[in-house]
Amino acid sequence: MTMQTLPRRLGAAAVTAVIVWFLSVRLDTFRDFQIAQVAVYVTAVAGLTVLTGLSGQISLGNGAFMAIGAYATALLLLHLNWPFIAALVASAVVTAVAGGIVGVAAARLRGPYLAGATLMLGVALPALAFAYQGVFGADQGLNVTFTAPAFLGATFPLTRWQAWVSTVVALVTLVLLANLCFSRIGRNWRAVRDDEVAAALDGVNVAVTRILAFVVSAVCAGLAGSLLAIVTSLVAPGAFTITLSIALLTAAVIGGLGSLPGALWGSLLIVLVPTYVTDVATSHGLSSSVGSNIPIAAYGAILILVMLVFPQGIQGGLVWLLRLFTGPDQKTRIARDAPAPHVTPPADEAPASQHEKEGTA
Amino acid sequence: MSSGTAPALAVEELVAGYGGVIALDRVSISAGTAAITAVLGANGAGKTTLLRAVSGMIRPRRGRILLDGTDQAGRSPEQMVRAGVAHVPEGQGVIPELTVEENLRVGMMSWPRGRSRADRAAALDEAFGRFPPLAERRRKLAAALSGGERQMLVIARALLARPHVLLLDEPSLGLAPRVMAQVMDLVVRLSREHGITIILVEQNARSALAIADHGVVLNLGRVVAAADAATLAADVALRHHYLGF
Amino acid sequence: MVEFLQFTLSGVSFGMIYAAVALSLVLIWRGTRLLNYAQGGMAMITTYVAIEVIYHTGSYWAGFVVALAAGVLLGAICQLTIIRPTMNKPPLNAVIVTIGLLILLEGLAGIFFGGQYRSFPTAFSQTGLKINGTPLGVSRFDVFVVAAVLVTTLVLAAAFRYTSAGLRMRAAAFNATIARLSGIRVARVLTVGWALAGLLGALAGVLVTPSTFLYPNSMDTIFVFGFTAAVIGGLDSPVGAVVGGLLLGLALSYAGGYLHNGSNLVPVVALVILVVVLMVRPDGLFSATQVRRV
Amino acid sequence: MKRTHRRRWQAAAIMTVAALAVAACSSSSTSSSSPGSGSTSSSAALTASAPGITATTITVGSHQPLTGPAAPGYSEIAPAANAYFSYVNANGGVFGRKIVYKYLDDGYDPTKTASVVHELVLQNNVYAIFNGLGTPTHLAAVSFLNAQKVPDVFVASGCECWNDPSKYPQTFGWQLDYVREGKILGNYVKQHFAGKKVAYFYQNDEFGLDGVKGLDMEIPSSSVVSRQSYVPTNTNIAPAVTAMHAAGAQVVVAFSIPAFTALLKLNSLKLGYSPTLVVSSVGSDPITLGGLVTAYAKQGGATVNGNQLINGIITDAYLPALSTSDSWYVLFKKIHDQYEPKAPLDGNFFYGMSVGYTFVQAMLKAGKNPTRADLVTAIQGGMPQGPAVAPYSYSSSDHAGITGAYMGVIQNGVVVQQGSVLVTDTSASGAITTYSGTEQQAPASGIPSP
Repeated sequence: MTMQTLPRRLGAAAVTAVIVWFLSVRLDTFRDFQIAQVAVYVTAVAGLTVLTGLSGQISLGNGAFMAIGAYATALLLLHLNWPFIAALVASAVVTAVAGGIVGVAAARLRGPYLAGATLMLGVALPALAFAYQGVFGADQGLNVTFTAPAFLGATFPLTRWQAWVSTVVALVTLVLLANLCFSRIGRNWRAVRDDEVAAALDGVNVAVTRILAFVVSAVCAGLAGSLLAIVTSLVAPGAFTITLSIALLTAAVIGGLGSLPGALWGSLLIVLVPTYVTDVATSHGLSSSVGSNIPIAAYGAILILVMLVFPQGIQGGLVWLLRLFTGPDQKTRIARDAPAPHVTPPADEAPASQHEKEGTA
Repeated sequence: MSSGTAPALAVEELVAGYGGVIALDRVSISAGTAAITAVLGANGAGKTTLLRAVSGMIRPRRGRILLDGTDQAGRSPEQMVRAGVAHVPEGQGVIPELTVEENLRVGMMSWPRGRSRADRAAALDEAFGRFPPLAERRRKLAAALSGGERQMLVIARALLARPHVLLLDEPSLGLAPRVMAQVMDLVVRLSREHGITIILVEQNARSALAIADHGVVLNLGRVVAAADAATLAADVALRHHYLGF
Repeated sequence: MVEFLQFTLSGVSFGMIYAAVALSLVLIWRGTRLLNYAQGGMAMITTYVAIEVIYHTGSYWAGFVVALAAGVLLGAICQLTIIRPTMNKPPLNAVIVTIGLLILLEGLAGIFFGGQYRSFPTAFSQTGLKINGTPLGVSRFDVFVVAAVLVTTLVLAAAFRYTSAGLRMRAAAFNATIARLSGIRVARVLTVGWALAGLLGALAGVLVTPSTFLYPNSMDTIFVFGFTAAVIGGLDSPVGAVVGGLLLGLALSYAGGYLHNGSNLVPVVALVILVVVLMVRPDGLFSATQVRRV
Repeated sequence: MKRTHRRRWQAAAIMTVAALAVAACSSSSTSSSSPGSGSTSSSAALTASAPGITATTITVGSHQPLTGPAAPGYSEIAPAANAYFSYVNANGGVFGRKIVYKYLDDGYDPTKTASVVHELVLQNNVYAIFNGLGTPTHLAAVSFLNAQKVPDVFVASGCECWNDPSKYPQTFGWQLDYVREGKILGNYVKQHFAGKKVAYFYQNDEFGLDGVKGLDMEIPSSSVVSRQSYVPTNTNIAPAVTAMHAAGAQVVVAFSIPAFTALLKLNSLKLGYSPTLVVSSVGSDPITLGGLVTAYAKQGGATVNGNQLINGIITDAYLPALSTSDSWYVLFKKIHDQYEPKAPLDGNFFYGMSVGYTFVQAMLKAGKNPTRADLVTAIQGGMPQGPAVAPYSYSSSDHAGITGAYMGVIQNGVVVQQGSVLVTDTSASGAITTYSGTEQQAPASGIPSP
């Protein structure tokens, strides 16, 4: 089935690519920059939504993988003058290794223990940039020079080129992830997420499956970090604080956990909402301490509201709307894509599993 | 409490389920005061759902749950236990992280605030008097108890709520035959000596009917038979068809 | 040698702060199987309340008490308004809601109290104690910090173990179904749990702020280390929270003091400790899982 | 199943369009909501001399840490500069044009900095980026600004990296850079505490490291017994202070922000440790510092006020002291009370006003209808000395800024000048010389003359 649907996904990707190309040419160069940013986040968030949504492992430290990818790219461009594409691939490999290591450690951990470990990873890793200033340049980080190819002409806006490159990488990543999710591996992820014991009895190697999920999400984060390096032209620890890791998880859940389109909605939210609210706030002549904090408060409030109004995230909400027109067959995939809610049984009506079985038998 | 005529517990036209699934379809049952009513049926027949609906663990969609003649449908478990219905769920009934005594104290949480320490202490002693094996282990974690002792503990805790109606879900599950016999004796004593109305859900229809006054057979959420225990036990066709013995 | 003593004492003083935060997380985790990422933010808000009270009344203790009360109130309100609705939704929703709450609180603090550093007075002298001439590197106030956290912990522990309310909370935490069938109003118990956690968080806030100053993000790092301490100790174990807090406080103090360029490596050291502990015991040092598996 | 997939991907594609359309819409709304830019983007080419300049307005942008861990202290600088601009606007403006100062929050996160600077330049069409704050943050913007040929003036950071005319022709530093500052402080220590044991306490970033670089140029390494760095996110500096104490340091030179200067004081208090403190101007603002340590003082046994705890701290300053006898202080206080009365009138506020004044100076020098290039040329042509006590270094080959400072001692909440103003360069060999010129008086009008 994967083989048959692959062309469709490629088609969809191509369509999206054309749309982005059209927008990037039509809209002003700042929008190009925002497209590039969205593409960067989509790449990272898609990886995380697979890790957390499908394999059921939470990570509050994927910003660290972005940092690894970004520094790898910066060092390769800086010292070895590699072409970006080569550096991109190399960064993916490096982060894959890092993801493997973390995955092995993570494979035994659950829920908040995994969250705590990954959170600390996200806090600790940037500190290394200070500990080894010679290599990583402390807080000043490493400068990355990235220019549009000559054949596009001298006047070609760099931001548009950044938007194109990032979008292509993001789309390729999404297509590959989509195939992965609906391949045997993806099914194993869901099986492990829903019931490890049952999965193991079905002959799924639980540990390997979970580690693989970490590797995949790490690679995505690494690619995103690599893109971020060329989009911001600087790789510095200040860009990879825990705030970033939390923003990634937030985007994944808000967008709709386990859903790739959801990754897009989440990324659009974290890129556009702050800019938009800031402009509104500042344009109303509020004192700067008030005006600058309104976007923060608003962002927090939005997170809470979306979670209470759309338990399945934005994608869940959209699919629910879609179902009003296209019949119930969409329901199944929300059920499939959403993580199993049984991890935290609600304190009130919490049927022990055997009761549930009898109830639904 | 109730005049012998009105049933202690009557369920009328009860409909309940989970999500899209209907697990109980217009079920009606009436249990006489101080009688043992066995609820029988294959796995998935809706037995446990019936108990969960009566104890308020799930909210019925339709129908009435009459306790001494007053409708209690839609009440929360916290309210039902105060109304005199104690539910001993199947399986993990004990809280292993708590000591035996603490498990029993939990049984008195439904008591009105007013009751004195002395009353509670007395109730505890009574429980330990009834179940000496528990008394020996009162300060041990419940995790340390054997299967039979756990079943005792759970029933003892339920009794501390001073119920009029006791809902027992598979009390004999996974117990050695000898222990199982003890549990069944206990159930009988509870009804005969303490006048507690008992709803007994059992896979093991034979032993259940042996001690029950009355029996109800569920299949796929519907009542397919309701009669004296003896009559049911004698009905060969029914036994083969629904009870598999 | 003297240095070692000084590192140890200041490590203990900070460790107790981490312990207090860790305890507040454990309280909520045991009750709701939810990790409250807003704990630090809530503590930050209650500390601002304390500062306002202190600067208006001039009394430290007035501020102290009001802060704890505010913590109780804030905890209960948050649980009732935004946490309870998430209880029957996918577990990560609750997590994101607490993260959203954290961001919201930090934004509100910036709006209402401004972004500047605020200094926080102390109950006792900050000048260092000496034992026959040797400075210990800690002040009377540090002693108060340790004492306050210890006393609060012991009181809570006793309440959990010996009072009927404590039994209710434990029963609800370990098996909500049985608790409800036994007539315990679990929903109410959970609110109480959040209120107590709010109190502990507020305590940590007022105790740590004199050594960090107050600003909207001032509790972020404290929360991260408190969280780490809770995970090290095992989220089900109050004892673990305290031990984890002390362990982390000491380790970070020694690391900062003895490692070359140690201040950079403090988070790395914390990570190493965390990983080592979790590799040996995936549910923390004092996990209750042994009992559970029986 | 397959149908589901097709529908999913069609849905995804459709939704992408929708989403990006939303982005496009919010674009129009944002630009119209930002003052000035709405009109400029359409009419700039016709009437105005440069992007961001209309017949009536000059729009300049900046990135500032208004929220997040770096906000305390720094978030007041932009409002201060803005207060000065409001004063200028109310008094005739710059050749009749009003300055519109649009400063956006970057939370001290380089990624956000890149984002807001792109927004300011590409969407709000600012004429220049002014006083962008922070070294790592501004580094994420500097190459973009120079590529776009946008004047990047008076960066709020003492990194010598801004002084690189060949690489960053558009970029100008302003404040005394940390290396020069380190040299001046080091020179003082060398002269006054010869033979004493010295310890360094510095923030572990470019600010601290450059400062130490300067110190090492002057202080013989033999006399440095301990070098302790701190990370701003970790307030437990007890280990560092204990180490300096144990090393027997009699003089502690601190390149720290005010909060950590205060924590240094607190932890010394706990150790009964009282070295001579030499603190860089960044971390020694008496108003801020006094406010922070008051809390310790209150409970410090004696009923002293904060100022007594910070009395005797040796520091340097490149801006005049905040004393009523100083003409700049009088001017800036007047403006403060009129336009930003709620803000604390401390060193940061004074800094914002001063750099704002310098920008107005530069705009006036750039001419009636300046292009972007004109501003750069004007500054490279050399700037008249402003509030700063030392002259600017600006030339076509030097974009550094203020070149010197005076040493002083904090007494009763004011920095009391010791000796004359010293100027130097950033090279190890460069001598530290006395500046013969005198401090400029603030113009009566409060506005620099063209």
